[in-house]
Amino acid sequence: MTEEMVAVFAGSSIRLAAPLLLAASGELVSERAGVLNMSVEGMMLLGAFAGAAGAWATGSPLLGLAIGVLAVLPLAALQAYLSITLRANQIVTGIGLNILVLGATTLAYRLLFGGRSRVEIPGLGPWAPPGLAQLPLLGEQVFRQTWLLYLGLVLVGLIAWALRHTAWGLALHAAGTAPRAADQSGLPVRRLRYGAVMVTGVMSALAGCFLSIGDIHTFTEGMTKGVGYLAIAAVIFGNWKLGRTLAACLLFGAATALQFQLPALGVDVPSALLIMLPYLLAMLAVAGLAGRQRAPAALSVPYHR
Amino acid sequence: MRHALNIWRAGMRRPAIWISLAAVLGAGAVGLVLVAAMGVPVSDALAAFADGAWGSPYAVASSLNRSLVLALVGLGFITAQRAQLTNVGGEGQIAVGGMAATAVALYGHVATLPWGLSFGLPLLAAALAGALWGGLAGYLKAWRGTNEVIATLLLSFIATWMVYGAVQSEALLRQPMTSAATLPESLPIPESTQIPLLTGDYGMPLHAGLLLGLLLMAVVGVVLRHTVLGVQLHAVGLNPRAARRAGLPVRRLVVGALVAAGALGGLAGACMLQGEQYSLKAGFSSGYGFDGLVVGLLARNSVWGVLFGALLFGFLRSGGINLEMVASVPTALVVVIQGLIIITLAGAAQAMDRQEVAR
Amino acid sequence: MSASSAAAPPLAHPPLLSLQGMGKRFGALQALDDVSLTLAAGEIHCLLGENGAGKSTLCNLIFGVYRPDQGDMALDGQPYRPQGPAQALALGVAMVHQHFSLVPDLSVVDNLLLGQARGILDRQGCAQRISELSARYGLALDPWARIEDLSVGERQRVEIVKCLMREPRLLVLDEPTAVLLPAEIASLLDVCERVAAAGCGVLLVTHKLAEIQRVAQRATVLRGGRLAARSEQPAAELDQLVRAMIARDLDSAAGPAQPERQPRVAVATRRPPVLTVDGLGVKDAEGVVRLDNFTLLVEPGEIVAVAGVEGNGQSELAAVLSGMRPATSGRFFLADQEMTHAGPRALTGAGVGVVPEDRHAEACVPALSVAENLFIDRLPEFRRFGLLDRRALARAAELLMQRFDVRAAGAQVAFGGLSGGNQQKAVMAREMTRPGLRFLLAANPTRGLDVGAVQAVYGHIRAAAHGPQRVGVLLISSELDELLAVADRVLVLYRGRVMGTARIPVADEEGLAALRQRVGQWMAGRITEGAHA
Amino acid sequence: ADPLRVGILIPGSKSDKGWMESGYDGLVAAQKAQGDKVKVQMIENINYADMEQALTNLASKNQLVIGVGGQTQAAVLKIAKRFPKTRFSIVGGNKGEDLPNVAGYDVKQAEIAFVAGAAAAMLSKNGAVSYVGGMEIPSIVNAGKEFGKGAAYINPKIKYFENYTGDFDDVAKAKEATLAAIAQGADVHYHILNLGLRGMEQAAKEKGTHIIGSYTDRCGTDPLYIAYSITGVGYQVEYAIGEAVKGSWKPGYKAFGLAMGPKASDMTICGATPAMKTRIEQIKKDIQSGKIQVLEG
Ligand SMILES: Nc1ncnc2c1ncn2[C@@H]1O[C@H](COP(=O)(O)OP(=O)(O)OP(=O)(O)O)[C@@H](O)[C@H]1O
Ligand SMILES: Nc1ncnc2c1ncn2[C@@H]1O[C@H](COP(=O)(O)OP(=O)(O)OP(=O)(O)O)[C@@H](O)[C@H]1O
Ligand SMILES: [Mg+2]
Ligand SMILES: [Mg+2]
Repeated sequence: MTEEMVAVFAGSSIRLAAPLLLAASGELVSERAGVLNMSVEGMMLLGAFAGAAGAWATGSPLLGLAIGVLAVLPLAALQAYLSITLRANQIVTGIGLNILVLGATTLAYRLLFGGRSRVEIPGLGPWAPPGLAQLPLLGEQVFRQTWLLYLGLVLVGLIAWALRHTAWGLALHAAGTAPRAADQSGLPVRRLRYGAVMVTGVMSALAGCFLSIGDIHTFTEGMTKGVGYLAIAAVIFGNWKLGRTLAACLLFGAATALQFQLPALGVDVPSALLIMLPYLLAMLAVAGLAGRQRAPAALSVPYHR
Repeated sequence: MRHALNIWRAGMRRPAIWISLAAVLGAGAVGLVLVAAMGVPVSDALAAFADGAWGSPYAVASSLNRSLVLALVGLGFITAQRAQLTNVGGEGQIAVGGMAATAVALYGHVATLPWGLSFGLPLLAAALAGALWGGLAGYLKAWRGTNEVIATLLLSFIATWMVYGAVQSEALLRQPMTSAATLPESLPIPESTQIPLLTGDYGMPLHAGLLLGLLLMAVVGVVLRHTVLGVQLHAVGLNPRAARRAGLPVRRLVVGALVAAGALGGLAGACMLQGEQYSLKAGFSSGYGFDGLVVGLLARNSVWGVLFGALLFGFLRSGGINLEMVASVPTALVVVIQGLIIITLAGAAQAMDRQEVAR
Repeated sequence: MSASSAAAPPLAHPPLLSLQGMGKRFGALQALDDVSLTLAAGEIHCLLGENGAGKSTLCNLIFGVYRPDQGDMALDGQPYRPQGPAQALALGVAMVHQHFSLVPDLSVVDNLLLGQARGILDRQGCAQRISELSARYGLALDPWARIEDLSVGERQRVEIVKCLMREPRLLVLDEPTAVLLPAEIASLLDVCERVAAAGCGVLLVTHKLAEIQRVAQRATVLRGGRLAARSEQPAAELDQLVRAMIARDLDSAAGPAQPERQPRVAVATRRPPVLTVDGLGVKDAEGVVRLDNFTLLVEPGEIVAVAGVEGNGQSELAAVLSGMRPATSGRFFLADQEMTHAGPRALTGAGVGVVPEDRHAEACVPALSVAENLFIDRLPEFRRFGLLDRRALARAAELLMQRFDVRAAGAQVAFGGLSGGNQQKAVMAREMTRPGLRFLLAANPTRGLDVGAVQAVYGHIRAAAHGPQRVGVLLISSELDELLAVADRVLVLYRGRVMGTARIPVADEEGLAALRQRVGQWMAGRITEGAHA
Repeated sequence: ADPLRVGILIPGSKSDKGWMESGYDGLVAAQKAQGDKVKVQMIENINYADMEQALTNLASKNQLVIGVGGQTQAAVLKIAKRFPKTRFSIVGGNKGEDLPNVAGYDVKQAEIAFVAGAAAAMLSKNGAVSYVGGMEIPSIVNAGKEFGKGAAYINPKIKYFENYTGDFDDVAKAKEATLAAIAQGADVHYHILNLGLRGMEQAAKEKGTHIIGSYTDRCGTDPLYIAYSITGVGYQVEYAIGEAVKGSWKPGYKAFGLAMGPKASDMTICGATPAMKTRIEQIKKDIQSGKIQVLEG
């Protein structure tokens, strides 16, 4: 394996991990608050679609990104309303919303782009942090990425800090592990959970936009293809800790990237095996390596006084 | 019989049924509005839908066969759910079930066996394979504390790619390569290993798996509601520590619940393969495991719920196919309606529960 | 003393809190009905009543957890209708709940910051305040300890400090002393008095008459959700209060429940012990020794008490003997059969009954019915044609509920809806009626029970031990008085070690007093002569 | 006369920018050409489990049923027996069971892939080319193999990389697969992808490499594409409908490919030098004459 290949592998892993990472850290926030958002998948898809449609309609990828995020907020609010106020089963509503979004974006895509399948969608540009950009090999292959990736990293860092050092983070934790105690300490449990779901919405929208206007500058029907579910897997795998969740995302990204490196190296492995590699690794990890998982005690339990 | 009638009457008094009906009709109405917005006459759309869903003996049979698969997966889901285990692995259980059924039907020398063993043994193999797949998640849950949602989900992805791999290799299930163009599929299974058609006529290809499905539905219903095992599963799910303290075999029950769910999923796979498709292809499970999961979720722990949900989704999809063909309404619309039904039912669930408790 | 539900007598200045005609219904159950009460600033007001009388419900109405169906509340003369705890807290009302309301996997500091802090957390500053408050009220606390790792008593302290940090005008305490040791109780009552002296109103729910005697300035008694009595000088009217509470006379008059002692039935032939514990040891995940070389014989019909400050190895002992946790060393036998590695199922099958310490987590499935909970491990007995015969189950459950005085709307209601005390009684009922019961392990079986129920429970225990079954009993409790009253032998655990054991003298007041002295010393970790009998 | 009733099943999305869309384009072209003479029912996005039912619905209401893609073959063969009066055409069909009412049109993607490989080798500056396929089904795998052989035919020392993403429509994977090949030096890419092609485009755009397009000649519309291989999926749809309207529809296996002329199969290098053109034409002839042997599919 040449050095260049290693660099490409690293770059590829990061790119494949990026949408997972954005979505997973968003999902982590709401799971920590006790809401299991199976709808990350749908939120990502809607974000991807609205971002692409917005960028196409306005000609500006930045506006597209803003539109993508704005479009997901009502969906997140709906998820929150269903699972927090109506106390609906969170897995059901999540899957229902995913199905709804899949149908709706497909229909809308046909309406908007139906006859123009070769339309160009403006995308976000790449950027490399000064300094790092000059590194040989790595500068080009690893650090030159859509700037959204860097924004995402900053946001993830911010989330990590807020979870640990702010009253909001503490309140969120309480809402997820001991909502009754939180309530009796005068915290607005439901409002906290609403807020957490909205954060998930924003992060998932960013993840979706990363897929559509960030990485490949196009939208395709149902393009998330289970990335949202994998993000949830990463959260569980990460044992509801941000650092480990990020590591899980990178692992999934690397396992997927390996699928393209091995054939390029001339290693002959059945491609079915290569394609299932990320899932296989994840399975092995949750089965043993990751140890016993300890979910927030009130995860997916609606709170009612 | 009188008993059944009483259950039915009690059921009809439940507001849950009316709320569900309203949700379905409401979602359907939204769908029709969308149809109208697309410029398609509503009556045409309705006619096309009805024709596709139940317009001919063939349509009815196809819808019912599909409902059967969804019902089996849904049954598995509520079985595990009784122990508070969320089995999202239906798709993978179908996949391994299909592989096992194919393997036994083609290479298990069962084709000439008498008394229905020729198709019964592959069915059994599928159930065992599904049970193994579900049990794996159960084992991990009971002994290693692995979250079953993620385990079953990952096992689903793995199993579907296993099918992909199995039909790629002649050493596994691929048919012999007679030319470079031989498709990556298994050989068609022998006729005697196919599940017999109830009518004996391909014009109405309703197969005998339906009877098995109804039987299993009754069994699961009774076990979950009216047996010691049902209460024990429930207790284990609600408070595993207390259940262990009380001396219940917690781990065995956890594994057992997922084994049963997996077996039902495996049977669903066998029904798809031996009842309809007759040869194994990559992607043969077609997302039915996930649809069945939704049926199970919406059933809210009731076998009747599974029955109605499976019928609803089975006929909905059949109608949707025709809707697009005849009235040029994209099938995506049916997907939207499906999503709306799920969301409204889920949203109304709390209200339904309240009503039931207040009774 | 008045027993009417008419408006309370007017006070000199407007009361801090006044409740008028409060009512609350849960489904078919009228938990509270037309209850009125006033409480002045600086007053300590005791709220009494049997298990399920509605005390917690009333407290929860005041704290905004529930909304009343009827009635008006006023705080400082202003109408008071809290929409939730948040609003109650904002108006200066704080509450310590009967069941803990802390976040177990957070540190003490974080729990105290919860709901109080804004923006960026100042953990150091908070730790500082904790030290100040601890010093002021004599409530020692390690700010950085995790709640999970604290003993029940320490947790209760955290709850109280959490309330005090908010400097409330009205402090509601729902059975705060149920889990405390005598010394801790004394310091808690001191805190109450100090807080009250500073002008705060205190509403104290308790079952312990000694506490009423010590601190109560006024008292209100509930029975079946209705106002049963009110007293302006409760210390002097304890008898009447108790009578109002249970609407019948108690055998012994005032003072803590004193189950009468019966001389032990002489054992003609020494029978082999039911339980033999040989050098049992438990280390926790960090390798700290929690239980060290524990050795014990329990004879048939013998009641052995394990005393000690909570957190000195009792829970580990109970967990090992009930099969919930493996011992790291040593062995134990049931009669001749080694049970060291048996799971809970094997043990219950062999005739071991267990009343666990944490009954919410280990003893019940709240969402299942009372009947199902009562027979959770014996359901196969109710099998008919392979199906569960729910009618027979309910009948059996109702009989059992009657025998053990479990009060509920029926055998089919959810276990979780029972009041704390009735849940405890139900667990007792199940464990004591296990077929082939040979050995009973009971941890704090009377915690949270009203005086009448406490007697009943000890009656049952004694009947099991001294009756034909001759059950051996290991009784773990921190209620020293009760232990001495009911047990034949007492041993004291301190830091996982047996500090001493002694036979409890019968009908010898002086000897008992001396023993109490000695046990108290053992509990505090002081070795006196006569250890290791 | 009554219009000819045609039912068409597109298993994937009709706007997938690839095979399915190409088939759909053919349908649109046929409708335009035939006007009132045909009446069309179409259904898309059908998975295996629903395929039989969709085909049965189409077969019971139409005189000609077209399945776009080899994945419809098994189901078509099954249904065709029950509807002996309906004609069935499989676009991308292979040799197999012969039924009196089923026609299989072999698009011969492998054939043109060989030519594309040759073109790629001529166009590559680094001496390295790559191929990304979706599913590992014979037509796709064989095309990959032939692409590699075609490249080696021109330049025996050429480096060739191939990858199968398992999914014609996964954009991100197609992009990463292409990037991995680029890192190995590949500068001309060929593919059989649908929606996934967008990922390949993105990778090529970022790294300044080039793509050989498929299905339709669009030279001059996008500098990213330096050549196009034409696979007449749409042409075959048109052909089936045209034959049926004329009344000359015939059952049986029919190889399309180069033998059926440039509408069925062709190779265009955008801005090709005369030398290149001659070379390509020569290769096409050699394939047709059997001098160069290519795989089926
Ligand atoms: N935290 C725990 N949760 C669940 N099981 C535990 C735990 N810790 C230990 N165990 C193990 O559980 C095992 C089973 O206990 P138990 O006797 O209740 O089950 P059982 O009835 O024997 O069930 P099975 O037949 O499935 O083992 C014991 O061997 C014990 O070591
Ligand atoms: N959330 C609830 N749902 C249904 N019933 C309830 C609920 N809370 C309390 N009850 C019922 O209301 C009655 C009063 O309960 P409450 O908890 O106020 O009793 P308590 O006086 O605090 O008893 P204890 O001394 O046992 O704690 C009981 O019969 C109890 O079963
Ligand atoms: Mg109480
Ligand atoms: Mg065991």
